[in-house]
Amino acid sequence: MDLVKLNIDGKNIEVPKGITIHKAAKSIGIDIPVLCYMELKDLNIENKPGGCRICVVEVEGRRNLAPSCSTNVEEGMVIKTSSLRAMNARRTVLELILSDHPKDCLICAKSGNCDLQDMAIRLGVRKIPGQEFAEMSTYRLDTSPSIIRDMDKCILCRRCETMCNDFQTVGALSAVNRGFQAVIAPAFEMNLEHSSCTYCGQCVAVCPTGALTEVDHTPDVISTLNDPTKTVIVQTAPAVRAALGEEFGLAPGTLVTGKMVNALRRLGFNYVFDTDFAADLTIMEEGTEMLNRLTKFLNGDKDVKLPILTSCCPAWVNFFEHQFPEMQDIPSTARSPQQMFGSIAKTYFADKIGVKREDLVVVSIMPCLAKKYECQREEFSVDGNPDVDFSISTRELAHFIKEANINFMELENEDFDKPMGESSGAAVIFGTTGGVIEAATRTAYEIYTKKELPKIDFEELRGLDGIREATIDIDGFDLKIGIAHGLGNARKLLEDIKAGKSHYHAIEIMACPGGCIGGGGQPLHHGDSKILKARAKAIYKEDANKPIRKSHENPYILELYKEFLGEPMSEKAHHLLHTHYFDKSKKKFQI
Amino acid sequence: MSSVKIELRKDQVDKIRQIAKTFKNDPGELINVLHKCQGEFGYLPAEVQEVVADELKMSVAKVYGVVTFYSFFSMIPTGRYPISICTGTACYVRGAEKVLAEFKKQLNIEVGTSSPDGKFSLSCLRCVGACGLAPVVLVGDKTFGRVSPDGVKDILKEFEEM
Amino acid sequence: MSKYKMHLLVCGGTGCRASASDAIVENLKKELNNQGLDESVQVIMTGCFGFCEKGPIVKVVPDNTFYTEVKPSDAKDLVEEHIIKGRKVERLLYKDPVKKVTVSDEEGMSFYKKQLRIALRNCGFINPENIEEYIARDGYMAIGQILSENTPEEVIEIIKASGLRGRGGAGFPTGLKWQLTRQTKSDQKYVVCNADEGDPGAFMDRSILEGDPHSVLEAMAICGYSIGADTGLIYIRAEYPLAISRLLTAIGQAREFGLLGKNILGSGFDFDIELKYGAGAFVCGEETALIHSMEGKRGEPSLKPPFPSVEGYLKKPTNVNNVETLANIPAIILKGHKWFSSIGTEKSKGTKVFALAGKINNVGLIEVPMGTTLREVIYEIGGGIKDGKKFKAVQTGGPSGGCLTEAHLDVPIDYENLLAAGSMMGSGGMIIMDEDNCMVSIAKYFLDFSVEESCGKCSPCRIGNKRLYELLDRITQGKAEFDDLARLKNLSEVIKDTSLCGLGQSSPNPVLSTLQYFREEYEAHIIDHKCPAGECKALMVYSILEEHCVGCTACARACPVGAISGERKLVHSIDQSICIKCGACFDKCKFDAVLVQ
Amino acid sequence: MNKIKSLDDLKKMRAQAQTGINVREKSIDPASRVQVKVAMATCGIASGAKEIMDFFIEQLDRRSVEAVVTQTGCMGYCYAEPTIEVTLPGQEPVVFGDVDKKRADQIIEMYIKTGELVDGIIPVNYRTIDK
Repeated sequence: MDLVKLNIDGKNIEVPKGITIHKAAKSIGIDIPVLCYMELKDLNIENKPGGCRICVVEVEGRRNLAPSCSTNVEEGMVIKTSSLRAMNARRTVLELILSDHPKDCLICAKSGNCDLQDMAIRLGVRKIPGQEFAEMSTYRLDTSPSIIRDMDKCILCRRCETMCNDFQTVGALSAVNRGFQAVIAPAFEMNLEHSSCTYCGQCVAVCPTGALTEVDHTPDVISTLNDPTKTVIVQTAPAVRAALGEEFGLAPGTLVTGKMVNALRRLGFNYVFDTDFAADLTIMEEGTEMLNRLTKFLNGDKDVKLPILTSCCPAWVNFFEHQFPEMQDIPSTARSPQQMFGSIAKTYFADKIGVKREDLVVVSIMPCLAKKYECQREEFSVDGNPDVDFSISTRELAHFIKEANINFMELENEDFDKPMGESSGAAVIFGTTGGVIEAATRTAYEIYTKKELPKIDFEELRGLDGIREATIDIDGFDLKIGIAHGLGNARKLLEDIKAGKSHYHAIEIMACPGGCIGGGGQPLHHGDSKILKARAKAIYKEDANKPIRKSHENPYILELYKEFLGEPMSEKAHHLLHTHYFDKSKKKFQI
Repeated sequence: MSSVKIELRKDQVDKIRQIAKTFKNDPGELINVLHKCQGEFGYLPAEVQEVVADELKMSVAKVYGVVTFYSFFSMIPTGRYPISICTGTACYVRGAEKVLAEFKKQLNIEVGTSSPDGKFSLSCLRCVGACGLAPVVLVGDKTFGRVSPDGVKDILKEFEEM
Repeated sequence: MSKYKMHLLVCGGTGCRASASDAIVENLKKELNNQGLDESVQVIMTGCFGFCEKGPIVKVVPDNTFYTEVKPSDAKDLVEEHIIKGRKVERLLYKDPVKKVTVSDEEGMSFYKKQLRIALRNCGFINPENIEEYIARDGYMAIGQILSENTPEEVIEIIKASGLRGRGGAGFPTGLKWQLTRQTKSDQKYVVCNADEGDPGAFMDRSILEGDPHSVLEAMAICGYSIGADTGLIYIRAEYPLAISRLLTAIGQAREFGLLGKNILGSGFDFDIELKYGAGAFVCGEETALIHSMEGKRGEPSLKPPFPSVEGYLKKPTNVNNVETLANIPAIILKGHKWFSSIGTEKSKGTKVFALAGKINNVGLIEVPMGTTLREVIYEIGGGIKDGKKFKAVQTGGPSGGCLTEAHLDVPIDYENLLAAGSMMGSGGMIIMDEDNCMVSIAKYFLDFSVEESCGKCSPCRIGNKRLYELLDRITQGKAEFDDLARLKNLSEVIKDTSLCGLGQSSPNPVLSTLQYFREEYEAHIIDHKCPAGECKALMVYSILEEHCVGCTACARACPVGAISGERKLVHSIDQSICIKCGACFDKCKFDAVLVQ
Repeated sequence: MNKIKSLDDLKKMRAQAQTGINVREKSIDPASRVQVKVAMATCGIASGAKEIMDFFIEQLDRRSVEAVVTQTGCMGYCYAEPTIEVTLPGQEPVVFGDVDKKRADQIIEMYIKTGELVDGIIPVNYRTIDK
C-alpha cells in the first residue's frame, strides 16, 4: 500500500494514500467534527457532498480552508485542525446553520439524539449573532401515514436524498429550488403521501436533525391501554429485540428479548406476543406457494411465474406497486408477518379468548416505518376495523418505556405469552437480510425431500453484500436463490427478471440496509455500520439458541392449522393470510 | 412552486414524447428537453414534467429539482406579452429599479405574476448583454433600450392596441 | 466625387464636447467662411477618438495631421496656417512625453490607440454568417497549419509558451490545463467551451460568438487535437438567441466545408461540435457546475479534485475554456507565441476584453493589452464619466469582484494586481460609478445577486450571503449598529474561506472591498444615519423650506399617506413619522420648497 | 460546396476569398462596389440595426447605387448603436455611429454618392493584429 507522510496538528504521521484528512486525523485520535458526511462502510453507502463545511481545516499553503471529510491527504501536507482560523470558521458556519434552524430543541422529536444539537453542545454555542433580524427559510409541514417532514429543520446535508435516490432508487426526494430556498422535497413539493415514497424510512434513519421523523403513535397506544373495554395485545418484530437495548445504553447487538417482554407487560398489554409466530406462519404459506410454483415448473408448466419474490417487507411491496406494477403477479401473495399476526389475532385468537373483534386492539412494535402505512391499508381491515390497529417503532417503544418510569436495565427476563408468542429460530432471522429465504429453505427442503436437513445453518445466504446468490442442492434439484437488500439492489434483480435474464427460482428482498435490523424505525446508527453487523450477529445467536429452528416444527403453528386454517394455501388461509397488489404508478399530480 | 392544474390532451402528450425521442430519451438531455417543452407550452406545468420524467426514465422529483434550479424555466404561464426587466449591474446602476417599480405600478402586478387578463406578465432577468442600452426592457422578443420610468406608459401602449 | 478637398474632423465625443468642441466647429466654419473656403473644406463632428486626455482633438484629412488640446481660439491658426499655407501648427501637435519629439501624423500617433484587438480581431469586420469571410482573414489556417506541421505536444508547448491564461475568471494557465487533460488516459475526452457568460455587465463572449463564431470553433478543434478529443461542446446561455443561431450557422458551414467532421483537411483528425444550453444559473459558469448542468442535472458545483481534466463531462477528461480564451488561440498559432507573450505584463500576457458600462460615456467593448491602467481605460478609451460627474469607483470582476477607487486608477491591469487590490479580473465587466452611487447599496446589490444565484449546496454561501445581505440592508436603512461592521467583516472572511466553489469564495468581495475603501460611507450610514451619495431612500429626510413655500397645497395633495399638513397660502410641513419618503412632494413642488437631505 | 480536403485547398480557398470574388456572384467584383457593413449583434439589433440594414438595401437599390450590404458582428461602440461601416472603392473604411434613417439617408446622399463626410463618424481607435 502506498503511504504518504504528513503533519496534523504538529504530529508527523504516515497514512495510506487516498484517505481523507478526516480519517487520517481520526487515526491519531483527532476527532474533527463532521455533519453532512455519512458513510455506511460495508453497505457501500457514502454521502459526501462537502456541503455543511463544519469539518474545515487549515492546510498550509492553501488559500481556503479545506473540508476534511472530502479532501484527500497529500504528501507533505501540513494541517491544522484547531487553529484559530479553523475554529472561528467552524463556529461561524455552525452559527449560520443554526441561524436558519428553529430553536425548539426542548420539544423536538430528535432532542437528545440530534447531530446538530450535539454539534452546538460540542462547540458551546451560546448566542447566534443577528438572530433577531435573520429571516428563516420556512416550508409547509407534511404529514404522511408514516413520516413527518418538517423542512424548517433541514440543514441540506443531502443524506436523505442519497438514501432515497442512490441507495433505494425510489426517487421520491430531490433537492429542489436554489439558494436560500433550496430544500429536499418530493416533486412539486407535494406531500410525501402523493409521491412514490415507499415509507422505507431510510431518510428518517439518516436525518441528522428533526427534519424527518416518524409519525408518533405512542399516544394512541397509551389511551387504548387505558381503555378498560379493550383487550390490547402486542406483537414484537424480530429485529426489535436486537436493537432496543441501544436506547438504554447497552452495546449494539445485546439481545433484550426477556426484558422487552417484561417491559411490555408492565406497560399494560394484556398479551405479549411475538411477530415471530406469524413469521413461522408466513413460511408455511409462502414456502408452500414457492413449492407449488416450483413443482408446476418442474412438471413443465411454461406459464408459472418464477422466480417467486418474498412479500414480507412493506416498503418493498410499495416499491413494486409504484415502480413495477406490471410485475404484480411475481411476488408471493402471502401477507407480511405483521398482517398475518393481526388477521389471526382478530379471528382465531379473539374467538379463543372470547373477545369481540372490535374490543381487541392489536399493537405492533416494529423496526420499520412502512409498517405504519401497511397496517392502515384498506385491504387489511374488516368493516373499517384494521387487523393491526397501531404500529410503533423500536424508538417509540423505548421512549414509551422511559416515560412509564420503567427501569429497563433492572428488569427480569420474561417469556412471551402462548400461543402466539411461540416461534422457531427460523422466524427470528426474518429480522436480517437473507433470513426469510433461509427460513423458507429450511422448511421447503424438509417438506420437498421429506428428509431432515443435514445442516440447519445456510452460511452461504448470510452477509451484507447488497446482492447475494446461492445454489442449494435439494435432493438433486439445484434451487437458485437470490437475495437483495436495499431497493436499488432489488431494482437490479427486477430489471433482470423483466428482461428475461433472471435465473433464480426464488428471491428475497428487504428494503433496508441489512434488512429489518437496519430499518427506519430502529435506534439511529449515526452512520456506524458496525452497529448493523452487531445486530445481525445477535439475531443469528437468538436463532442458534432456540430449541426449535424450523417453522414447520412450531407446535402452535401446527395446532393453528389443525384447529382453524386446515392446511397451507387452504381457502381460509387464502382469505386471511394472502393479499393482492395494486398499480400505483399512475398517480395524478396533486399537492 | 405553485402550479396551475391542467389536463394534457393526447396530442400534447404525444408532442412531449416526440421531443423526448429526438433526444434519444437520454436523461442527460433533460435540460434540452425542458427547453423544447417550454417552447411548446410556454411554461412547464407539473403534468408536462411528469410525462418528461416518464419518457426519460427518471424520477419526477429530479425533473422538478432541475426545473426549480434554473431561472429560465417557469411553472407559471406567462402573459401574451411577457415583460422582462433587465436588472443586471449596468441596468441597475442606470435605474432599472425605478423602471421596474413603474411597471409594477402601471400593471398593478408583482414580479412573477400575470395581469388578470393574461396579457402581460412581469419578470426580472440578469443581464441580456445589451448594457450599452441600459436600462433594458424586453417585451417578448422585442428589446427596448434606455427606458426611463416615463417611457413605461408608451411601451405598454404599444401592446395595448395590439 | 467629393467636392471637398479637405476635411476637418473635430472630436465630438462627450469628453471633448465638454471642453468646447462645439465652439471649435463653429469657429472653424466661421473662419472657412471668411476665407471663402467653405465650399472646398468640410468640418465634421465625429465620435470619440479615444484620446480624451488630450482633447479636444482635430484631425485633418487627407494628410492625417493630428492636433491635440485645441481651443476654439485656435480655429484661425488652423485655417490660415494649415489649410491656406500648408504649414502644420507646431504648438498644437502632440509631444511624446518620453521621446520629447513632436508627432504630427496619425501613423506616428498609433500609440494613442490604447486598444489592441486580438480576441475581437474579426468582430465587426466579417459577416459572421459567411465562412468565406473568415477564411479570407486566415480563418482555419491555424488548425490547417498544426494538423500538417505540429504534434499535439508541440501545440501545447506553443500555448504554454505564449503565457495565455484563462479569461473567464481565475486566470489558470491555458496550456497547462490542456497538458493536464492530455495526460489523463481515456478512450473519450471532451473540449468544452464555457459560453455561460453570467456576470451582469459583461458581454464580450456574446459579442465574440455573434461576431466571429468560427474563431471559437477553430480554437476548439485545435484544443481537441492537442488533448486528444474528438468532441466539442459549447455550453451557452439560452438567453443568447442570436449567438446560438450564429453558432449553429457557423457549425453547419464548417461541416459543409469539411472543417469540422471526419478527417479534417485530410489529416485523419476527427472533430465535431454540439451545443448544450444553459437555463439561467450564474453558478454554472463554475466548471464543475457547468459539467453537471450539461449532464442534465442541477448545476451544483462539486469538490475539486477530481478536476475536470481528470474526471469531467460523463466522467471523462474534459477541458473547459471560456470563449475569449479560445478566441485568442488561432492568433497565437498563426503569429507565434513570442508575438503574443511580447504583449502584456510579466505574468499576464496578451490582451483582455472589457465591457465598459455604468456611468461612463463610451459604453462598449474594448480590448487592451494587459498592463493598461484603469485611467487609460476610463479616461482615454471610455471617454470619461458621464455628465462630467466625479469618478468614484469601478467595479471589476462582476459579483465576485471588488470596487476599486481613484487610488487604483494608475495600477496596471493584470490578474495579480487586481487580486492584490481586493478585486479580480473575472470575465471583464467594468462598471463605472460616480458620486451619486452609494457604495453600501452597490455591495447590497451584488449580495442580492449572490443570494439569488447561490445554488444552496454549501451552508456558508446559502445562509451566509443571506445574512450579509440582511446586514447591508439594515445599514442602508440606518438600523445597524457599529458592531455590525466587525460582524460584516468576519462573516465575509469566513464565507470566502469556507465556501465550496468560486461563487461563495468570492461573493463577499464587493463587501470587503467597499468596506476597505469606503468605510467612512458605511460609518455615515450607521452613525449619522445619512447616505452621503443620497441613494438610500430610507435615510432621506424630506422637509419644507419655509422661505420657498407658497402654500399652494400641491405637495399635500400629492402625498399618498397624508403626511403633509398646512393651510392654503400658508407654509406647509411634513410629519416625519408618517412620511414614507416616496418623493412625490419633491416631484410636485414647483417652487423648490421641498428639501431632500 | 465541395469539402476542403487539404491545407493547400484551404490556402486556395483563402486566396479566392481574399480577391473578393464571391462564389455566389462570380461575375461581379465587389472591390469595385460600395460596401456597407451593419453591426448586427444583440445591442445593434435592439437599437434598430435590422431596420437600418433593410433601409440601405432598399434605398441603395432604389437610388441605383451599386453596393453590397452585409451584416457583421459587434464593433464595440455600444454607446453609438446602430453602427455601420462604409467602404468606398479604393478608400479606407469609415464607421458611422447612431445611424437612424435620417442619418442613413445623409450617408447615402453625401458620403456614398459624393464622398462628402457626414456627422457621426467614429474614428478607429484600436490597433489590429494585422499591423
